[in-house]
Formats: sequence, C-alpha cells, structure tokens
Amino acid sequence: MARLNEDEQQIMRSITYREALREAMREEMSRDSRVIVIGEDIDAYGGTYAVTKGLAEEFGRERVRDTPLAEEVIVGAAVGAAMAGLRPVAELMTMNFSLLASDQIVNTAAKVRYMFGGQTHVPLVIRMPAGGGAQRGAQHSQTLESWYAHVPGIKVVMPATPYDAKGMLKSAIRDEDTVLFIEHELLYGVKGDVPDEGVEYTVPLNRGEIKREGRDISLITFSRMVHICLQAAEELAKEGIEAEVVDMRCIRPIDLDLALDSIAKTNHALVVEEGWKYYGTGQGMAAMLYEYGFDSLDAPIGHIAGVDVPTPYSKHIERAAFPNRDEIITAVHKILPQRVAR
Amino acid sequence: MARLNEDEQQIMRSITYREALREAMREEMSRDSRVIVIGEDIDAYGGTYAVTKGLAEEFGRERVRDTPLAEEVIVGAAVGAAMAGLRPVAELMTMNFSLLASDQIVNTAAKVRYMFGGQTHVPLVIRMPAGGGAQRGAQHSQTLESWYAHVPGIKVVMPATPYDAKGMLKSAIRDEDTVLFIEHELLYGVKGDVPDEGVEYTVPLNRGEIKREGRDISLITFSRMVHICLQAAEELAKEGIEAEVVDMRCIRPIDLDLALDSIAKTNHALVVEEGWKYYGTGQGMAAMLYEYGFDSLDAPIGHIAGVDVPTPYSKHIERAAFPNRDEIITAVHKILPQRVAR
Amino acid sequence: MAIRDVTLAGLSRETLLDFYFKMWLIRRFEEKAAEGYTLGKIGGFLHLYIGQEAVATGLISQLRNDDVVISSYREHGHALVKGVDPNKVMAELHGKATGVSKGKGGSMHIYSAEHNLLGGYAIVAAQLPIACGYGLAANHQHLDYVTMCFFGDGAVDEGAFHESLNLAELWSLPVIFVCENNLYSMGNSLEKAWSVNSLEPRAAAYGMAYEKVDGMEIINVHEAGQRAIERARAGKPTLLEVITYRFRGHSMADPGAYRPKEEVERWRSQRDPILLLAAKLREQGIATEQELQQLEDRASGIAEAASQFADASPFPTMDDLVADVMIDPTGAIAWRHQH
Amino acid sequence: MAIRDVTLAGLSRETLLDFYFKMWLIRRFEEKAAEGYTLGKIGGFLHLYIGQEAVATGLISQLRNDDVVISSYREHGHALVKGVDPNKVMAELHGKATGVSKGKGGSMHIYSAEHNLLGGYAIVAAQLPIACGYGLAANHQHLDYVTMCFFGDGAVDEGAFHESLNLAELWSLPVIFVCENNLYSMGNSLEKAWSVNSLEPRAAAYGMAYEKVDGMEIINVHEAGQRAIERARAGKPTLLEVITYRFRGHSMADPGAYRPKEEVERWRSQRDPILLLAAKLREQGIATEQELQQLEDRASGIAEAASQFADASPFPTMDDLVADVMIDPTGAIAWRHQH
Ligand SMILES: Cc1ncc(C[n+]2csc(CCOP(=O)(O)OP(=O)(O)O)c2C)c(N)n1
Ligand SMILES: Cc1ncc(C[n+]2csc(CCOP(=O)(O)OP(=O)(O)O)c2C)c(N)n1
Ligand SMILES: [Mg+2]
Ligand SMILES: [Mg+2]
Repeated sequence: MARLNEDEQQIMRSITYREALREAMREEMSRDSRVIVIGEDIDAYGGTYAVTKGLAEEFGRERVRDTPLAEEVIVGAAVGAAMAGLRPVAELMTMNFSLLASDQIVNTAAKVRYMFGGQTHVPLVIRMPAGGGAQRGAQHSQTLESWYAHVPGIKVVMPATPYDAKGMLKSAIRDEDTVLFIEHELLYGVKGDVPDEGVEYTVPLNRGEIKREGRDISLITFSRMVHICLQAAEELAKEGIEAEVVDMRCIRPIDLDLALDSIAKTNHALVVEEGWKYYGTGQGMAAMLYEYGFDSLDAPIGHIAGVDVPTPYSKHIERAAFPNRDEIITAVHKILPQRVAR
Repeated sequence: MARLNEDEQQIMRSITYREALREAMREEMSRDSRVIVIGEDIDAYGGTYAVTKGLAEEFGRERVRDTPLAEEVIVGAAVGAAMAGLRPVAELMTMNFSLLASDQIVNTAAKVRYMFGGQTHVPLVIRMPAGGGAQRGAQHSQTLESWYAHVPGIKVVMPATPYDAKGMLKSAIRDEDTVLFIEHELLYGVKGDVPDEGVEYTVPLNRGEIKREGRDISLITFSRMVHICLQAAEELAKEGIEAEVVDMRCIRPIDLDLALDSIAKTNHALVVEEGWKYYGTGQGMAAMLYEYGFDSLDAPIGHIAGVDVPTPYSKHIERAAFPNRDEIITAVHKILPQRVAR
Repeated sequence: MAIRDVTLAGLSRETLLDFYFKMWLIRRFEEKAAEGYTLGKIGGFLHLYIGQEAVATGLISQLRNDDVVISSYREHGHALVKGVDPNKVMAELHGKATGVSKGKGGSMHIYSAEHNLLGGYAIVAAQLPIACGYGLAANHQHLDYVTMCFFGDGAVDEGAFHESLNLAELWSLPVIFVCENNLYSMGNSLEKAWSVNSLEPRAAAYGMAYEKVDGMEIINVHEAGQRAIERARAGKPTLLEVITYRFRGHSMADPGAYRPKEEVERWRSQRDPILLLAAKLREQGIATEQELQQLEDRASGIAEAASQFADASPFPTMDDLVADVMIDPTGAIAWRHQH
Repeated sequence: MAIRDVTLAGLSRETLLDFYFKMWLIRRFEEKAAEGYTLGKIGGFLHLYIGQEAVATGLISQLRNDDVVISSYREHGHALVKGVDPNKVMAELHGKATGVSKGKGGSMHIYSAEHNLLGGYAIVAAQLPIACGYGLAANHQHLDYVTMCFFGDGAVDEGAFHESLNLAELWSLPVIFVCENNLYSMGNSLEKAWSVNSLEPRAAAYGMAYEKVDGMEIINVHEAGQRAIERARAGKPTLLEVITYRFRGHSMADPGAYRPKEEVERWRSQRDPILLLAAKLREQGIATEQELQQLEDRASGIAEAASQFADASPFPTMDDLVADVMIDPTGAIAWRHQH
C-alpha cells in the first residue's frame, strides 16, 4: 500500500500492525539507550495487546517497567523523565484512560517549552490504543484525538497500516517533541508489507499518503477508516467511480496540501471518521478544506462519523454506531448524483 | 441587549455578570432544597471570583461546602449525588482544572444514562470560569469547551451577558441533564440589564440569540467575543456595513437554525472565538454552517480564533494572542471586498 | 448424621445455607457466562468473579434493599447477591434488550435501580468518588442507607482512591470501601504496585476505620461487614481489606502467564470459599450431603435458565441505539428542526 | 560585643550570615514585587513567599548546582536561593524579554536550566509526578543528583500526591517531597481539607521516610534537609513536612477574610524566621547590629536593582509570541506551504 521503490519491495514481508510496532520499539531501544518504556501491564502480562511482549526480557526491567495503575503519574513522570534527558515511551492501556492524565498532557507536555521560554522540551511518545468495534462498551470505545489535536504543542498521529505504524513510531521516538501515538484496537491483527528488520526506514510525522488514487472524489480519512474507505473504493470502482483514498495519517500537524491537491483533482470530498461528529476531527478537517480549498469544490463536503451516542455494548447496534462500507458508498452517491445516474 | 417586552423593561436594573450568577444560585437554592453547592474556596474565601459570596451564610454550610483541592472527587461526588437525587452545582475554580476531572465528566456524567439503559440521569451543573486575557499564563488561560461539546451526553453553554448568565444558570440548575456552565473570567465585572430579583425568567439551553441585527454579514460567536463583535459591528456600521451578531450561547445543543437563518439573510459569515483554531468550536460551527447552509453562502466563511500557541504571560503579546475588534473588522473587509471598495 | 439447627458464629442454619446457595449461584452463573463467551454469544470484556464469591455474599447479604452497592467491571456477583434477576444479568452479558441495562451496558455495566445495585463502572477507581456522592446525598437527605463500594487492589493506586477516602472521612460519609484484594491487578502483582503491603497504614493516613479479613472465610467476612455497616449507619466510613483470589484470568482474554500455576492450584484446592463453607457445614452437622447437593443443583438450574432466557431474548433495535442519551431529547446536538 | 566565629548547630558563621542575607533577599524581592504589582507593572497572579523564607533558604542552600528544584507558582524564593539572577526573575514578573522565561511564563513559571531550577508549575500538585520523572531519569542515567520538589498543604489533597509518593517509594526515586504546610490553601484551612492533621501517617501509608520540622527555625530546617538529602543520595525518597506561614494573602488578589487578624499578627511578630535568626545571631554574638543591617541593606539594594533592571528591559516582540512552541517548527498545525 505504501509506495516504495523496487529495491525496498524486494525485501518486504507481511507482518501485523502489532509486530510492526514491536519492531519499531526494539530497533529504537537498541539504537538509543535513553529510550525506556513504562506503562501498565507491559511486562508480566505481556502487554494488553501484546505489543510490548518480550521487550523486558530483551532490554531488562530497568528499561521496561510495569507501573501501578496511576495514569497521572505515569504520564507526569514520563514528561519529567523526557525533560531530564530520557526518551520515554509511555503506554496508556487505552486512550480512554488518557483522561486521567490529560492535565499532564495538556498543561505540562504541551506547554513547558513555551512557558519556560524555550529552555526545555519534551521528547516523549505516549502510545495509546483507541477506538470501538469490539463490544467494549461506552467507557472503553472512544477515540478522542480531536481533544489533543486541538492543543498547540503536541503532535498527534494515527497510522492505519503496519508500514506506517512502524515507520511513524520510529519517527515519534526520535522526535524532539511530544507525540501522541494513537493505535486503533482493531488494527493490531491487520497484516501488511513492511521492509525486513534491519532495513532502516521512517515515515515522517507531517505527511499524509494517498492510499488509493482516484479522479472522482476524495475520501479524507485516517486510522481504521482508511481500510473501510479502501473497501468502499473497490466497490465504487465497479460502478466506474474512482475514489481517491487520502490517509491523513497525521492529525497534528496536518498535511493539508495533500488533501487540497486531491480535491483540486476530484472536486469532491467526503470526510470519514470513526469518532463523534460534532466539534471533532472530521469537522476540523472539513473546515480547513473549505477555508483553503473552497474553489476546488463542486459540492458541499460530505461527512460520515460515528453515531452521536456513547458506544453501546450490544453487537448489532454497536456495529451500526460506526461507519461502514455501504454508508460510505451511499454518501458518495449523494455527492455525485450525476455519476450514479449515468 | 436581550429582547424583552415592555413590562419587563420597566423593572430592569443593571447588575454585573457575577451578581447575576449569584442571584440565579440564590433563587434556585431557595426554590429547591435539593440544590447544593460544592467547590474549592467558595465559602471562607468568598469565592475565587466572588460569585458564591454570602451563599454559605444564607443557606448554611451543609448546602454550601468548601472542598479539599481534589477535582476528581469534587466532580465524581457531585455526579454521584446527582444520581442519588440531589441537584448539585459543582464549581471548578477554573476550567483549566477540569482536566483533572475530565474522566468523571466524560466517562461518568455523560455516559451513565445511556450505558445503564436509561435507568438513571445526572441533573448536575458544573460551573467553571475560563478564558484568557488577564495575564494568568499558559496553564490558566484556556477555553476548552470544544472538548466537552464533542461528547454526547452533556450540555455546554457559555453565556455572554448578565441577563443570559442568570437565566441560563437557572435553566441549568433545573435541567435534568448535566450542564457544563462556562463563564468567561473577564466577564464577571460586566454589567447589563436584568429583571428585578423575584421577577422570574429563564433562558433556554438550546437557543442562541441575535444580539445585533444586520444585513451584510453574520458574526457567529459566543461568550466574551460577543462583546468584541458588538464593538466591531458598531465600527463597521460607520462605514455602512451592517453586521449581525449571532450569539450562539449554547455550544451543545447548538441553535443552528438561528445561524442558518442569519446567513440566509446576510450570505456571509465570520466565526469569531477566543480559543485555539484547529479542531475546536469555531471549526465545528463553520463545518455545520457549510453542511446545512452551503447554498446561502456567497463567500467562504471567515474564521478568527486565538493564536495557535500556549497563552503567553507578557501583556502585549498576550493581547495579540486573542482576537480583537480591529482584527474582526479587517476580516469582514476581506469577506466583503465590494462593500469596502464602495 | 442428624441435622442440627445450630448457629455458627451467631448465624442461623438458614443464613448459612443461603450463603452456600448464593456462592454456588455466582459460581454457576459465571461458568455459564464463560461458556457463553467461548461460544461467541458474549463479547467484549468478561471478568469473572469465581473464587471471590464469599466477599459479595458475606457482605451484601446483610444489606437492606435501600442500601446502595457500587462496583467495578467485576460485578456480576455483587448484582446477584443484591437480588438482581440472574436472567436479566445474563441477558445483559448477551447484549439483549431484556438485559438490566437493555443490552447497552454489557458485562461491565450492570445496573438495577430497583435493587440499588448502581453499576458497574469500567474506569478503575472511578466508582469511589461516585460512592462519596451517594454518601453525601444520604447525609443531605437525612436517610440512613449505606453505600458499599467495591474495588480491586489495583484501584488503590489511583489518585481517586486518595481523594475519595480523604473526603469520606473528612465529611463523615456513610460509605464502606471494600477492597477486594486478589493480589493482582491484571498481570501486576501487589509488590510491584503497592509501596506497602497492607492497606492498614493507608487507612490510617485518613484516620479511617480499617479491618482486614480473610475473604475465603465467609463467616469472617460477614462479621467484618456487620461492624462496618453499623459504623456506616452511625455516619462513619470504613476501609475493609478483604484478601481473596480470582481463580480465573483477569478477563477471558487473559493469557495468565504472570501467576505460577501452583499458586493458582493451591488457592483453588485449599482456599475455595465454597469448599471451606461446605466443610464447616458438614463438620458441624448443619447440612446433609443431599441438601448441599440440592442447593448446588438449584444454582446450576438458575444459571442454566438464565442462559436460556438470554438466548431466547431479542437484541436491541436501531431505536435503542439512539435512545436514552439524555433526558432532554433535544439535548444532544440536535437543533430544533433537525431531520 | 565581640564577634565570635562560633558555629551554631555545626553551621559556620559564614553560612549563618548567608542564610540571614538570603532570607532578606527573598523578603525584599517580594516586597518589590508587591510594589510592582500595585503599580500595574506586574499582572496576572502574584503569590508572595514572605514568611516562608527559612524553608527555601534552609533547604536549597545546601544543594549542588546539578541538584534539581521543582516548585509551584509560589517559587520566587526557591529560584533566588538556587542562584537564579534576581534581575531575571524580576524581569520575568514584569513580563520582559530579559526574564528567565523570556517574559512568557510570568511569576508562576520561573525556570532556569543552568541552575536546575526547573519550574514554576501552576496546576496544584502537577509538579510531583514531574519530580518523579527527574528521579527516574537520575536513576536510569546513574547520576546522583537529587530532586527537591516543593508544594503546599493543599497539594496533598490531590490524587497526584498519592500516585507520586507511592511510585517514588516503590521505585526508590531520589526525590525529596517538601510540603510547605502554611496551614491554608487559599482560604481553606487544614482542618477543612485534611482528614488527619499531620503528614506522618500519610508518609507511613507509603512506607516513606518522614520528618516534621518547624519551618520558622532555619537551623532545624537545614538539619532536616541534610538528612533528607543524604537519604536521597542513597536512593530513598523523603516526605518533609515543614510548618510555616505566609504573612501575606494567598495572592495579591486575596481578600484575606478567612484568617483572624490576630493569628496573622501573632505569626508575624513572634515567628518571623528572619527575626528569629537575627535574635540567635545576636544572642550568640555571631554578628553585630551593623553587620546585620549591612546584609539587609545589600538585599534591599539587589531587589531595587532588579526592579530597575526589569523596568528598563524591553517587552517580548510579536516574533516571541509564536516562537518556542515546539522544537520542530512545522510541528504545530502548519502544513508545508502554510504562509
Ligand atoms: C483507569 C483505568 N486504568 C486501566 C484500566 C484497565 N484495567 C481494567 S481492570 C484492570 C486491573 C484492575 O485490577 P484490580 O483493581 O486489582 O481489580 P481486579 O481486576 O483484580 O478485580 C486494569 C488495569 C482501566 N479500566 N481503568
Ligand atoms: C489543580 C488546581 N486546583 C486549583 C487551583 C487553584 N489554586 C491555586 S493555588 C491554590 C491553593 C494551594 O494551596 P497550597 O497547596 O497549600 O499552597 P500555598 O498557596 O499555600 O503555597 C489553589 C486552590 C490550581 N492552581 N490547580
Ligand atoms: Mg486485583
Ligand atoms: Mg498552603
């Protein structure tokens, strides 16, 4: 899916998103002894989503530390350690629990460089699984990236593929600023092509990527919805509609040029996200496209988001709460009525 | 400023936003013994912004309770007490500290009714001063309403005038759902007409209000920026541009029809807010106007927001960090070049 | 052997047999739930209470209906003892419209207003501040119900524990904080989480009444609960540390590598609260084998019936998806003419 | 009276006079700051340290330059004792570009990388987790600097206190937690905030070393600090409870109605740490009146000069407004071709 040159393709193999993340951590921990990993149940339990499995054995329990259940001090201590010269990777068991640490993220990590006049900085990565779709109920199925992306001073990224997950996590660990690294819980088992271990590559934290080219409409999306959009695009292609799937990948900073170039070509856009619709990421992206790309648009931007309710547990209504392929197709048909009529 | 009938106008007097809030609490506490007020320094200190001054003397220290510095339990206990049948008004000393209670707001208050299948509800008001402009530095000058307005299950309101402050706080206390009541710190001393004490009125929590009528452009705004927009509108009127000032007042639910009717008339809109621009309230509002009012618009919606940095302390640069009258005028000129050329 | 209507530590034969039955009810119910999960009928997270039955049973059995119980995601046992219909709890686990929470909550969000079993919270330690709120309301309304709040040893690490205990003692809230210390929070053992290995000094930090009790001995649990409830009715909180053990994984998804097999085996074989009570009942000649078997069978029957009830129940509809967000139907984002 | 080069509790005359001078420096500096606030040159919140001078002076004077100090919004005194240039601190209060934090932080956000005076945090108790991070980094990097973290009695109520103390003890972090217990958090008195009236049982809750000390007696403060620093260098944290009193309001905006005037007057007249040290120095014949006056005058001169420096300094520019948000200049929202 990622565009590589011939050389790279020769040494690709297919691994899971989970393995890709683990490789990124292993490679960066080997490269830089300042990298430490802290979080709940990352060692003895094997990692809630098994991402950190084996790291403690390989790098020792000084560098891979299980913590008490105390999100505020996990993040606060990680911020302090970063200011003191380490390169911590803090894992929050899920993004839902980030609320308990939101003060340290927003009022410390995002602000100390500025409020102390540039004397310090916070080279920290906070990894967090997020998202719904696995019947985990209202308190365990949220994706709140717009909260953090609203705040100047931190980066927020949400990779969709194993290739991006590995390349972006490596970039995040090397980054001098705080990066919130949001992984969708349903992506861990997804496989994709990634260069062999040892073949060094990174993915920048300020570039999106066209995951599928198309001339008729731009599907502006990120994280798990990239895959759903790709499915929809395949279906649409059967009726002759070529949808371009624009994986924003970085929420803050945002690669707006990529999306603007895409709509300059397609003249139509549909924003697709899993989270709640109002005052969220998708509305922000739509507003930016209008602000800077108004003249490219032949129709209002469409917007598909999660149903505006707390996530229900029961499987059918939960499924209905999140955007799916057919909903995207229907929305595209609405935006391009002339194409459907044809 | 508020539109009243003749009778009401006769018994108006001018009081401050602070006094209006205090009256609302006094009246509701007198009316309903289930109303209690808890928060930091609301009694002995006299209230950080003196809003709660005198309430403990009048209603007793059982109903007006100073709490320890512990925002999570303040809000969590208020949620529990509301579920148990009280009508708590919890004061967070400022909205900045709401991050420490954000889990209880988002994961409890907003979700229990839904996740428990409608068996309970949370008739709670959380009051919080917010906003910048008083040199309080990066950690004390934020307005994060878009965070909470993003979440289904809670209401978020931000009154701009003493009249609205009193009427909406009374509505909020009577409301069966959780209301985040956000007061701008620079508004407490602002005066405005309010009916005499004892003259019962409320302001609904789902209606905005046109604070100034105009035909040329709609200034879509809320909270303190209403006043700045009114100043800009006065100036613009001198050059013959009649700006309509649309005080959204309610962030969630939002009175979108009011804004849509306004742009249907003016065909131009400028969103003005104090907070950060990206993934915030203003972008959300702009996206909704585009989604439902695209055809009304003769030009892209303008958007003025706070500069995208943590708030600096030093006064001149702090002032420059927030929207001001002249910036609004310039933006209006840009949106209406033909009117300026005239 | 003749059956004797004796008391054990002041508990009547009837009460003791009721304990025995309730513990089996929980156990059988949980086994059925595990089965439902394995069959894919229950999704999401499923945290079983097996091994800890004596805690809920010993404590909650003596509460009044108006007394409030608030718990974590590991709350099926608490709900059953508080009197919630097993059918409705099981249906909730299956995500059915007949579930206590209409299928919208699931295993972690059991709630029954009529039984004052008030959730089912899935953010660790979030229920402690909420319990303080119930205590505050009781005081304010001059009602003498007590609030019993259950949480795990992991919850002790969270800031909310500290803020809540301080407030409860400071304001004399009628709340009983029950830490079900099962020695692990997911894969993390106590010694990697607690800087001290007992809650006694933690309680002293707030000047709060404290008792530690062996959670496998239901009679001891019951007695400690009695003292705590009395204290709460008199307006003082208690921190109860109940030492127990979960016989299964943290949730059904738990790989379980962090506990030595022998440790689990030792607890199961030597410290099973049901076996321990059975032995006492036999020893004292309080019940016959047959009676014990009957109680166990009755529990199995109820669990089986609950499972069938859940199977036969309908799923919630698309109307349910959008219902009950708020009391005010226009309170979400909707403006007046939407749709 | 002859001047004697004696030691007092093992402290040399030089050290004692240095203490005396530093306490005056803080007092005079704060008085100047109050003046600047009244004149409208300083805005926002201004929290004075007057009355608490012995705490910063007695503790921080004995730290090495590489030892880290982290504090709250009431941190001018800590900064001055750690060696930060009074001119730059005052300039920061005035919001000037020459301030330690370029005028962008203000009174609550003093930071000097070169002195390891690392902020100035304005969210109550937020500095405790951060201090743990410094402790963790020191351990990881095998460096023996200690981190001294100052906070008020109000910060004890926050969850962050609990989470931090547990972690520090659990992980043996070289952090000294100094609670400057001035009996009030804004208008809230201790008995309305703490369910127990001492931090001793709170420390015991984590098994942490603890000492309580009279914060008006600088020699006692110094001694307790010495023990805590030794302990930290050996890799163990300490909770130090220092009883003190702020002679002024919480901030310049404080109406001050919550404390009886006589209480304030009693502390001021009987427990002023500067007067108490002066009395000792006189009693023991360690310093002449003239010497004491000279030290006080020197402090006044520095404070006056700082004020003049701040006055004469330029404000930050519009370039400063947008500078230093992140290391990566494209890291904010900007995409590649913006502007
Ligand atoms: C704030 C928060 N952090 C992390 C989690 C994930 N989590 C769920 S249960 C659990 C372990 C809790 O252990 P304990 O409190 O001992 O209860 P037990 O499961 O043993 O009954 C964790 C870490 C969560 N739900 N909430
Ligand atoms: C989390 C949080 N809550 C509330 C405040 C507002 N506030 C600032 S200082 C203060 C009092 C703190 O008292 P204490 O910790 O005793 O320190 P002192 O001011 O006495 O030095 C309060 C409530 C804050 N800054 N942060
Ligand atoms: Mg446990
Ligand atoms: Mg204090």
